[in-house]
Amino acid sequence: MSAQPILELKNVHSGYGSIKALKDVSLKIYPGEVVAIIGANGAGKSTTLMTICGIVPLEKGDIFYNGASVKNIAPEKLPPLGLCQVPEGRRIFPRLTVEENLILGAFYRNDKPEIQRDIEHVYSLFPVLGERNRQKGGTLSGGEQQMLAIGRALMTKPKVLLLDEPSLGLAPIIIHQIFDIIADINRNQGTTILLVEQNANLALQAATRGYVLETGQITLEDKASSLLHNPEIRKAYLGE
Amino acid sequence: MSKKIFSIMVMALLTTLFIISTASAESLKIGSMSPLTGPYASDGTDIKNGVLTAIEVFEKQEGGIPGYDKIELFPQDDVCDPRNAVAAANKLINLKVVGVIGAYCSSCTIPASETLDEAKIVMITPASTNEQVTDRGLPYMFRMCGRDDDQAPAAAKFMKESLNAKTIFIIDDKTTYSQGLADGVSKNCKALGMNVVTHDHVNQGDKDFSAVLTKVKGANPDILYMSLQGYSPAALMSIQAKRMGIKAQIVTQDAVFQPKYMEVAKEAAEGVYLTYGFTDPTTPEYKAFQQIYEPKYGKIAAYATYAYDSTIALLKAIKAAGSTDPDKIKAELMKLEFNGASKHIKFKENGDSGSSYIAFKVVKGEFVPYWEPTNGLIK
Amino acid sequence: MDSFIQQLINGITLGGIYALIALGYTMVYGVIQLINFAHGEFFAAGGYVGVIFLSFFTGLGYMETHPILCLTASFALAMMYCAYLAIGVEKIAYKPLRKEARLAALLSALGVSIFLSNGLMLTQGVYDKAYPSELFQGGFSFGIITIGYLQVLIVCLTGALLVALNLLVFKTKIGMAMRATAQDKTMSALVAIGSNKIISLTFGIGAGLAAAAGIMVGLYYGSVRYDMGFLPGIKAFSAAVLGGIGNITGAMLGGLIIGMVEIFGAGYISGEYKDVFAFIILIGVLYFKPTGIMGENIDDTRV
Amino acid sequence: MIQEFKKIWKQYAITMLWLLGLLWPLLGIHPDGTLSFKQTVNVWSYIFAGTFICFIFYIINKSGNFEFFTKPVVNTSQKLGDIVQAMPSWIWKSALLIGAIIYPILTGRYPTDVVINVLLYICLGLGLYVVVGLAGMLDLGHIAFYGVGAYTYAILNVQYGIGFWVCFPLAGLTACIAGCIVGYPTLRMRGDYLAIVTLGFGEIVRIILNNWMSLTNGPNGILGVKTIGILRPVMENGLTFEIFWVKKLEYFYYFALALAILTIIAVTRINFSRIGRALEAIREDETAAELMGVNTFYYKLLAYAMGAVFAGFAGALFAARMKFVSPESFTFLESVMVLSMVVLGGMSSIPGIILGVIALIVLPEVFRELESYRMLVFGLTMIIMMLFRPSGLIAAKRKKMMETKS
Repeated sequence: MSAQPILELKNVHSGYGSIKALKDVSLKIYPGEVVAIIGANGAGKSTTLMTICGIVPLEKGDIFYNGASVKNIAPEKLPPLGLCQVPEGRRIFPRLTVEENLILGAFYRNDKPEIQRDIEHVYSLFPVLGERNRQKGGTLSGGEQQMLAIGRALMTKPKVLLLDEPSLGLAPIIIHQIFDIIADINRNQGTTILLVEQNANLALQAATRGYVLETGQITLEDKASSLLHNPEIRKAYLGE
Repeated sequence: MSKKIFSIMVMALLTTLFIISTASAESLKIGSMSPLTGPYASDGTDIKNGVLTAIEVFEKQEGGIPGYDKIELFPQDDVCDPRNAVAAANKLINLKVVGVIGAYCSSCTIPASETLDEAKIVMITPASTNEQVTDRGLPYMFRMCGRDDDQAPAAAKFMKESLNAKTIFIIDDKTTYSQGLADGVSKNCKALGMNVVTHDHVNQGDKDFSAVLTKVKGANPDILYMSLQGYSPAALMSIQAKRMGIKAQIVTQDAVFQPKYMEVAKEAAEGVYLTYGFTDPTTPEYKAFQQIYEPKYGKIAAYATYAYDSTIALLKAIKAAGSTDPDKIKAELMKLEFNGASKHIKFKENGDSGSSYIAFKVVKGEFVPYWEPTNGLIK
Repeated sequence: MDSFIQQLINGITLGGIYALIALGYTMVYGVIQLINFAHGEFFAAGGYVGVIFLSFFTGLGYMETHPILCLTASFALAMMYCAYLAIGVEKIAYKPLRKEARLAALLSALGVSIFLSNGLMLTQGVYDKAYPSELFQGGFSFGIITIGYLQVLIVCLTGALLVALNLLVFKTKIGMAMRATAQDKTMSALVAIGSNKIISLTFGIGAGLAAAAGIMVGLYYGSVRYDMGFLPGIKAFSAAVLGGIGNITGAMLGGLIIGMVEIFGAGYISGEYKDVFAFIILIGVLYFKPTGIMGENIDDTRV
Repeated sequence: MIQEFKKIWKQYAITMLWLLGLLWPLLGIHPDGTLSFKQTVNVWSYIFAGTFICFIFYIINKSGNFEFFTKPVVNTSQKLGDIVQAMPSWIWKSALLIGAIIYPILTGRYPTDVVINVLLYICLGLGLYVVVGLAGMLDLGHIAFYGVGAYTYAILNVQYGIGFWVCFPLAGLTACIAGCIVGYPTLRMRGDYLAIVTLGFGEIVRIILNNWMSLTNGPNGILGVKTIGILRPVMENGLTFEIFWVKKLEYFYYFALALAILTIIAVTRINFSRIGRALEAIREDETAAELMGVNTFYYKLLAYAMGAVFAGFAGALFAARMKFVSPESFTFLESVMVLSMVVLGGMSSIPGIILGVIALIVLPEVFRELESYRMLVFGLTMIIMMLFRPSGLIAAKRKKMMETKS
């Protein structure tokens, strides 16, 4: 592992007004890793991602991306830097077509031929999107929407991809498909992935390292494989 | 927490209300009420300016009123809304004004005068022409302008005798003033044997009159009688009528007597007739008014003159009465007889001051006296 | 029959004016779901700035030598002015309230509307301002039917703007970004769309359209007035809702329908009740199609 | 101090420059083809001076330099507040009530008149609160019910000579019927579609009032409406009753006060009743409410009807007090003002709405001295109030309603 983390959270505090969702969270993510954050409902997993992207305001602490602080950078300036999130619940634009959703992923880019190539690439990853490229996003099924959301994020050419609950509400077979593609993205394109999941088993199998988040605090940090075999984790999150 | 904020804010606001309602100064206070904001702000401002000019002229010519350093005006905005008018009236009562000039809209004058009557304050309206203003028999209500039922017969007579009209198309814009006048004209025209083709309505605030003007064009009457409140819709309608190629002569009324009408309507205003109380611009009274008014506020409009005369009448009466007792002021007002800027002023028993409606014609961007009821054409 | 055709022309013109205002209204609504009461005031401000520049050019004497150029310049300047005004207003009065309850912004918009119309009254005087230009005053005459050049111009301009806006919104990346911002501002930020910029842009375009409408109205009716924005504002709002609020073609359609209904109502039934007919049509349409004529049936993002 | 507030200073500077750019075309370009700057700079410098002073005060206050002054004030008000809080609510309420009762005696005619307006608008505002605040239906035509109530009394009184106490419930009834008529077709609509339809209904009512000459006397309005008459016992030659006309403003004030208090009590009861909860459920999620067995159709109609009844009562009192009704009192702008009162008050607390009503009725009166600048300042105040207290003067405890879904 290289010494310089690509993304680092230092003693991050954040929340929604009087509700403190994160208390002193520190994370380090190194290039090329797949890092999983697991935790129960309301532990602050999604807030962590939203804080990284600047949507939820940072109250204390700092966030470094590629060694530079991104504390005061507007959310919309982050994707051009290579930091992109697939938020919980997909949030594709329901009244835009599949293709328009993808084009918007490349909103900050001006290289038309390259964008076209990337769209083709997404279609090759998710052939079903190619078939439905003129359909409105809102009419897709859950799995297709998840694929579209990932595809759209890929259009930003991310160096670090933040994935929030990609398995939420999907059929097991689709989940596997999606996790295969996530692994593929990590392996073939060298994209660093930060994965937030409730499905700890799945997440830890896909990840190299893992963090456990409980009520806004990191309680455990280890190699994914060790976490997977940690009896406490197995008890708390894997239902044993 | 909320209780605390609540009580404090309530107290603060209501106390402010109390404080602002008490004023103190050793001056003679008179009030004016007219719409200073909202759609009729232009006419309302004319009224206010007229009153201010009158005070200035009166102080200069007659040296003010004995016992007071100066005459102070409290102009109130009524937005042409009855609720605001009554609030303004009550405020003026609290300020202990001696008399009130206003209001503009008849629908404000009527409820405001009821309120002012309770406090026995003299009110002279320079602009509300509705019959009900004085017909209710309120003792302290006076009127400087004419009445709808004076103007309507004059207009009908003019159309019959001078323009030889046989058919007439009436349009009003559904305000107390415009509709009352239009109804009167319609009745009088029928009585004189003219044919009222249609009496149609538009709405207050409309800009587009093409639908009704198309009807006018189809009906091809001799006269198009526009009864619209204010010069602004009248200018719009004149322009559109001209554009549509309507041949009918346009006749309109005193609300349009505002030089801005010609400025906006330009050549569409040429040849338009309107009825308005006869004003002799050569009298010294008018000149005194003009000298002060025009450099400050621009060209004189209809209601400014009436507001001026109303104020002069009120101030003369107060001076003659030598006190602020309303009954004495009233008595003096009834006795008063003088030449105002607009006309010879003598109040009748019901508070009206009579009127001398004549017809004007727009010639080269000026209102030119054209016809009068007794002698016909004015040379 | 002749008068029917004349009324039809009148209706199309009036509808065109409403549509022109409604286009801007619906664009702003489409992006931030704000009933922008101040839109009517942008329209009035456009009319005023138009007359200011036209008189200025007349005063300089350019109007006689280059009338078309002056008119175009006035249009451009007024549109820029209103865009400038609207962007500033948005930043001051709407942006801080974006995260608050929707009605808070509505109230702020009402305050802006009152403020602007009174500001116009105070700076421009309480009297109507006449348009100096005699441009396009003539018209075609067929028997007793007359069609003014300005009527043709209004309809053409509305049509052209409709096409241009549709192209902008549906064919360009900016348009896509606008639609995306309308649907989900957080997600838009996550794909690098600066929603503040997009919203400013939308306000600018919307107010520019309003300014164009203001000048057209000034030219057509011959004068402008400080309170001219209020009624057309309500009518344009009705038109936008009738067509399916947020939908550009719908706004156009709604404007035309309301204009037609008013003219035919006034022409054939009764002048004083013409607004009643317009509103009854509006209520009737919404009763059977609660999201307007062209509105989409996805209303979960609204209210 | 300057460093700390660098951002605010910058924003302020930009705003002032923007304003200068805004003013110049309006004031500096003349029809004779000349350009000038003097007037623009003059006007601008007045505005600048005014805002600058306010701004300095704002900054000083924010940076805590006023603490020597504000702290004791805040402290005492805090203490006062604590005392108030500690007192049982009946003391607090009766204090307010006593204040309300002696208000006309302490003050003059004009404050009493304005407070009568406030009381009538409290009824209107609380009626609208049931529709907007509780049920979450945006209503832009509420003033129509006020108009219906006022005209009901005026017509019945002037044409048929029926007294106030008979007409008063009838005014509520007709307004209620009007509410149902408006409510019925609009129940399928949501959000802004609903808003425009209620706006339409409001305008239709106004236009009908303005045009139905034979019934409403059109724009002339109805004159000679009798005020409230009460039977007063007279002790001369035995016990007889005579009719006493409530002509004096001070007496009338108490009727308005009584109606306002009744409305406050009624709306409070609704607020915490089954109906209130059902309406709130509809506001939060109509579909979910329906699935939970709330008859949304019935409750929404009920909300309209109740809102309308209060407005109708207020209308009857308005007619009795003005002794005159005309359509000018029931314009769209009035509807918007009533809605503004509810929104400004925080949309879901009754004291808040009362405060909103007081603010929006009293402020234009306070600004009366400004003559033509009155509405300009009023508009500005509205914006500023919203910017500083975006969730209303008294923010609701549950402020989830009507939020934009992010």
